[in-house]
Amino acid sequence: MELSSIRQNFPILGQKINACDLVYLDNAATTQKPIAVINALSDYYSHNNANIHRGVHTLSRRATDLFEQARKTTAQHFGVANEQQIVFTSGTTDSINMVAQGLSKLYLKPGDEIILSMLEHHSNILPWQLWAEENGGHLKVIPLLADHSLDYSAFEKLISPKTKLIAITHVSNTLGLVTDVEKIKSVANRHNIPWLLDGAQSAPHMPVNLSVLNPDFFVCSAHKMYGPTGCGILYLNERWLSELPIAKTGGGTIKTVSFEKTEYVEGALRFEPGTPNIADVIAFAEALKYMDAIGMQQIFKHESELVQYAQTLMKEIPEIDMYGIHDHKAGVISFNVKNQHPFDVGTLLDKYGIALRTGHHCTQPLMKHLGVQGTIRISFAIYNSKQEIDYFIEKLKKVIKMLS
Amino acid sequence: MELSSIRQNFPILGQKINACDLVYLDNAATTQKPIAVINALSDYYSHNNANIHRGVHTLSRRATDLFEQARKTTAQHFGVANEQQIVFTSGTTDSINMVAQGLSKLYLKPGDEIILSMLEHHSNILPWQLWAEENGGHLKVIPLLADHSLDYSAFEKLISPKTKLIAITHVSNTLGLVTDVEKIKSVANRHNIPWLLDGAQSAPHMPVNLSVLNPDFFVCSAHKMYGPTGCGILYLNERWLSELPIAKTGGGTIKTVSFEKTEYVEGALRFEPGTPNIADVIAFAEALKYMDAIGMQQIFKHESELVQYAQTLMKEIPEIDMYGIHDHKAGVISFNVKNQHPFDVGTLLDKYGIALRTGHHCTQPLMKHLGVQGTIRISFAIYNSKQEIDYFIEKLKKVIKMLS
Amino acid sequence: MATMGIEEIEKEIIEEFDFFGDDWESKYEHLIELGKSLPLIAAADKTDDKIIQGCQSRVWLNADFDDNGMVYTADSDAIITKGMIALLVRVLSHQNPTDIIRANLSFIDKIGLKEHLSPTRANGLLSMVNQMKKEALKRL
Amino acid sequence: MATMGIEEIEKEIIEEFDFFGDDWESKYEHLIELGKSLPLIAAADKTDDKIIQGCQSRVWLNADFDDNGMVYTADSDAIITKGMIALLVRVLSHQNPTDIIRANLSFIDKIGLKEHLSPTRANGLLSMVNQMKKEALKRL
Ligand SMILES: Cc1ncc(COP(=O)(O)O)c(C=O)c1O
Ligand SMILES: Cc1ncc(COP(=O)(O)O)c(C=O)c1O
Repeated sequence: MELSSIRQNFPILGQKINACDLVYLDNAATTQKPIAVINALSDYYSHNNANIHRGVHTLSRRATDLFEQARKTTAQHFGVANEQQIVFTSGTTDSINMVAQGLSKLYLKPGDEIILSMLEHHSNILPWQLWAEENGGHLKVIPLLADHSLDYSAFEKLISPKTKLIAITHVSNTLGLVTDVEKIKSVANRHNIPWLLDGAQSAPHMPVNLSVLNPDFFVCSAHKMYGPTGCGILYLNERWLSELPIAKTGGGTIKTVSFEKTEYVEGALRFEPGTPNIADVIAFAEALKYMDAIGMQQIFKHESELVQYAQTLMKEIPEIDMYGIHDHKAGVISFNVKNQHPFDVGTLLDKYGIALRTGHHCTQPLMKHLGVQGTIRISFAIYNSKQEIDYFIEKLKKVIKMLS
Repeated sequence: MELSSIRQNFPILGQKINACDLVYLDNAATTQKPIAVINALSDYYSHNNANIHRGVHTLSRRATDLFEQARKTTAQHFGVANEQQIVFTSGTTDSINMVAQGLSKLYLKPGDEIILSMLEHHSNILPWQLWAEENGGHLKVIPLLADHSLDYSAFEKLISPKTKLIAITHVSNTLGLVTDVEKIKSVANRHNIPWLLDGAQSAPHMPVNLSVLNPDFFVCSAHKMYGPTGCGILYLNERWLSELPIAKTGGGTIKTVSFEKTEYVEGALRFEPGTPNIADVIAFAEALKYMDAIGMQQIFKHESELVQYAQTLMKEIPEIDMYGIHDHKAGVISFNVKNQHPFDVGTLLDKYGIALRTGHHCTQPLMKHLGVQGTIRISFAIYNSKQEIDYFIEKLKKVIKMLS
Repeated sequence: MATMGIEEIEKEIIEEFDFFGDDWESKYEHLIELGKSLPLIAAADKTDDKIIQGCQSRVWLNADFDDNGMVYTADSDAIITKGMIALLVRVLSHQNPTDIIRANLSFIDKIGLKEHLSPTRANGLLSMVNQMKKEALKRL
Repeated sequence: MATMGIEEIEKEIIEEFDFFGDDWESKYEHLIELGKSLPLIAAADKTDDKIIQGCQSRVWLNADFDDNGMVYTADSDAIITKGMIALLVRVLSHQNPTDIIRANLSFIDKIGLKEHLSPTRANGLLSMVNQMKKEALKRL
């Protein structure tokens, strides 16, 4: 697919902001949506809307088929043979909480340890911290090397007989650095420790084959993958699909209910109490099909080129400090303008139609490690272009001048 | 507003099912969506989509304003002065789980008792049952009188010094019977016991003023109120807004985070970790505006007339057993055809384009009480008409003949 | 063995239903008749462990094997499901296990009742077909 | 008291900004200049308890009262926010508490910087205005 034709699939990109063309570089926060996804929502509500499972009428059957087909599409996208291992949630944060709440019921014990990294997003810190505080658990943190990548040898030394889980981001949302999953996996497997991979920032940018990576848990958000807000997935391996205790319960998850005793169903539905986010799950499947039509390898290649291109140009601006410069990154660059507050830079660039994010990016521990209050972050998607980066660089230089 | 013009607002209603006009009588499961709601989704994704809070760019500010405006609209709709008391969740089931998980952290103790009723939906049973099983708690059940309404005098006798919560449905999703909230409230207040009102089936059908009802918790689902799937609310009174322990946590809920210690924000955001369901929350506000434009009083009146009309006609069909016949009902009628399985009746009526629900309606304890495997349920919305009921009655009679 | 093979019986059923053309009411009336005429499953075989739980209508299946091939008896509490069962039993009974396992049962589609075999259908029929095949597999 | 009233100063600022017309770049350059020229808050007053936390840029506010009315000093770590603060301090300093409480500060809208006072803005300015009014209220 040609880049220009890709852009035309995204209605929002035609917009003017402050009389300038919108240059949307805030994709790590959320991506824009192709018309196929937007239409999937209208189509669903205009033709097929009904509550699912248990319904005997035509609309209900149609909606159920679309929903369960979406589960299959998602499983296929991630190379998962048994689609029951795909649980639909309301997003990455929700998924991680479900795992944390579930594990803390039977599996995690007082004194146990969980290993995280210095790169984690708050959503992959706070649920574990809550467990630790309430149950006398401990969080161990993989430190960073000088280039801000994970210190894998320090990681291995953190393992102890009390280590019960490794929960790690696949891609840093602030720096774009890609975790060496094979290293994590081999250590986890050697010590027989379950591990969770936070794929919020990898799933949008690169091929992710879960039957190859084979984590115990994998989580991601539809809204960062060209899909709608309010939808995400929790992948569980076969073990946890049957063993993870449920923390959230309600209609639709049961075989029989009485006030004395309830018998739960097996499979994904066990973890999907209540009316699911039917429309958004169906629209999410359209987003996955859209990405697959372009090809995840192609997406990664395109975005890597943008990162290289931008990094090279930015290195030449003396007023800039970049964090986590690397060849192998997933669509994200973080930087600061010396002596300037990110907020000022972001506010002025917005005036030129450039949307980017400033602040701590929900990674305060990493900010502290970098010794900054916040950074300026640009992040790419398939519809971004080198021309946009040129424009960004031009305006960035201008803004630096305005501020100094 | 005229009924005919209301129907035109719902694109799906123009549909043919099996060559017949769609007659959608499954509104208690989920309602159809007016074009204003569908358009709100496309508009949002085509013009305003961005991640919210903390963003400095124009789209982010717009999306944040729309989202927080939706909170205000929701608060106004329910007569709530402080919009921070409106927390957006993924639905009723999610909301109840949040309360159950939160209360079980600090407030509920082993041996404590929670009072529910025989009418409850599984989503207002299972979260409490999970607590009870895991923590040695007890569920007490308000029994029903012969007419299937709550036995309020038995209710009062269930109160003990160990009663820590009353969690009760505002309207029975299976029978449509309306709880006498004043009775629940006065007992709760007299004994100083917090109470939760499950408004999943009241909020769609009648005016609900939370500053008058003044429960500790109120929950409902957007998808049953002409809004999108994947969105609901948890209303908390001032006490619980500050006191309810959080059970789910992550990005966006914090002031400061370190691996050692986290300081949480105050207000609704405390309970909304991760990227919220931005688009659906905004579209939900459109649904509320749509209902308010018609008027909740008007909606209740229209649907009550339909219930009266249908009940009267159905009483004359000798093969029918109706459950919970009452003058004051919220848009729901449950019945069975003697000696016939609900599934058969539902399957054949679907052939005539009539969408209704059959089965246990996620109220198995009530089914057991009624001594049936399931019922056939018709449920109304603002777009239903007497002509549709005539058609339904005609076809129901035909189906009864086919089956016997 | 049955005097007719699976596909032959399927063909017979398709012709039988073709007779009704687009008149789904008659088609369903016929299905209901078939359901009513389904030989009852032995009470002893209608036990909880033989139940196949659809969300709504329940299905009981009993499978045996004799010189003529598989012998299925089945029941459901819903009459339309029972009619479908009658068709399935008619097609698969007294057939040899290999043929049963291979059967794709396309007649269900052709007589316009495919929806009843949908995996998301609440009537347990698809599970019944799978169970029928599983039982046949045991007898290979 | 200030020699000019709140609305008079607002009018002056509006005229000052009108000069730039639609040229937002110059307008922001002016704002940045104003920020840079804002008299520093006393180090002793720039303490954590005087901080008004916006999500991103932080604002410190100190309020006093003398014969001329309220005396505000303030600071921010972001320069644009500081420019806005300079305007607010210029308008509200040396005014009497009643006038401050009543002020609707419409000049911010008129000079095209309304977005900075949006309740969902991450810069803490709206909280600062509210805090300024609260301090005035104490001196009524
Ligand atoms: C009374 C009642 N409570 C709770 C629920 C659960 O709502 P949801 O499935 O939207 O979470 C329902 C929906 O069927 C209901 O009718
Ligand atoms: C690495 C990472 N983890 C988790 C999250 C949380 O995702 P969500 O806000 O969709 O729940 C994000 C989103 O910013 C992220 O980048």
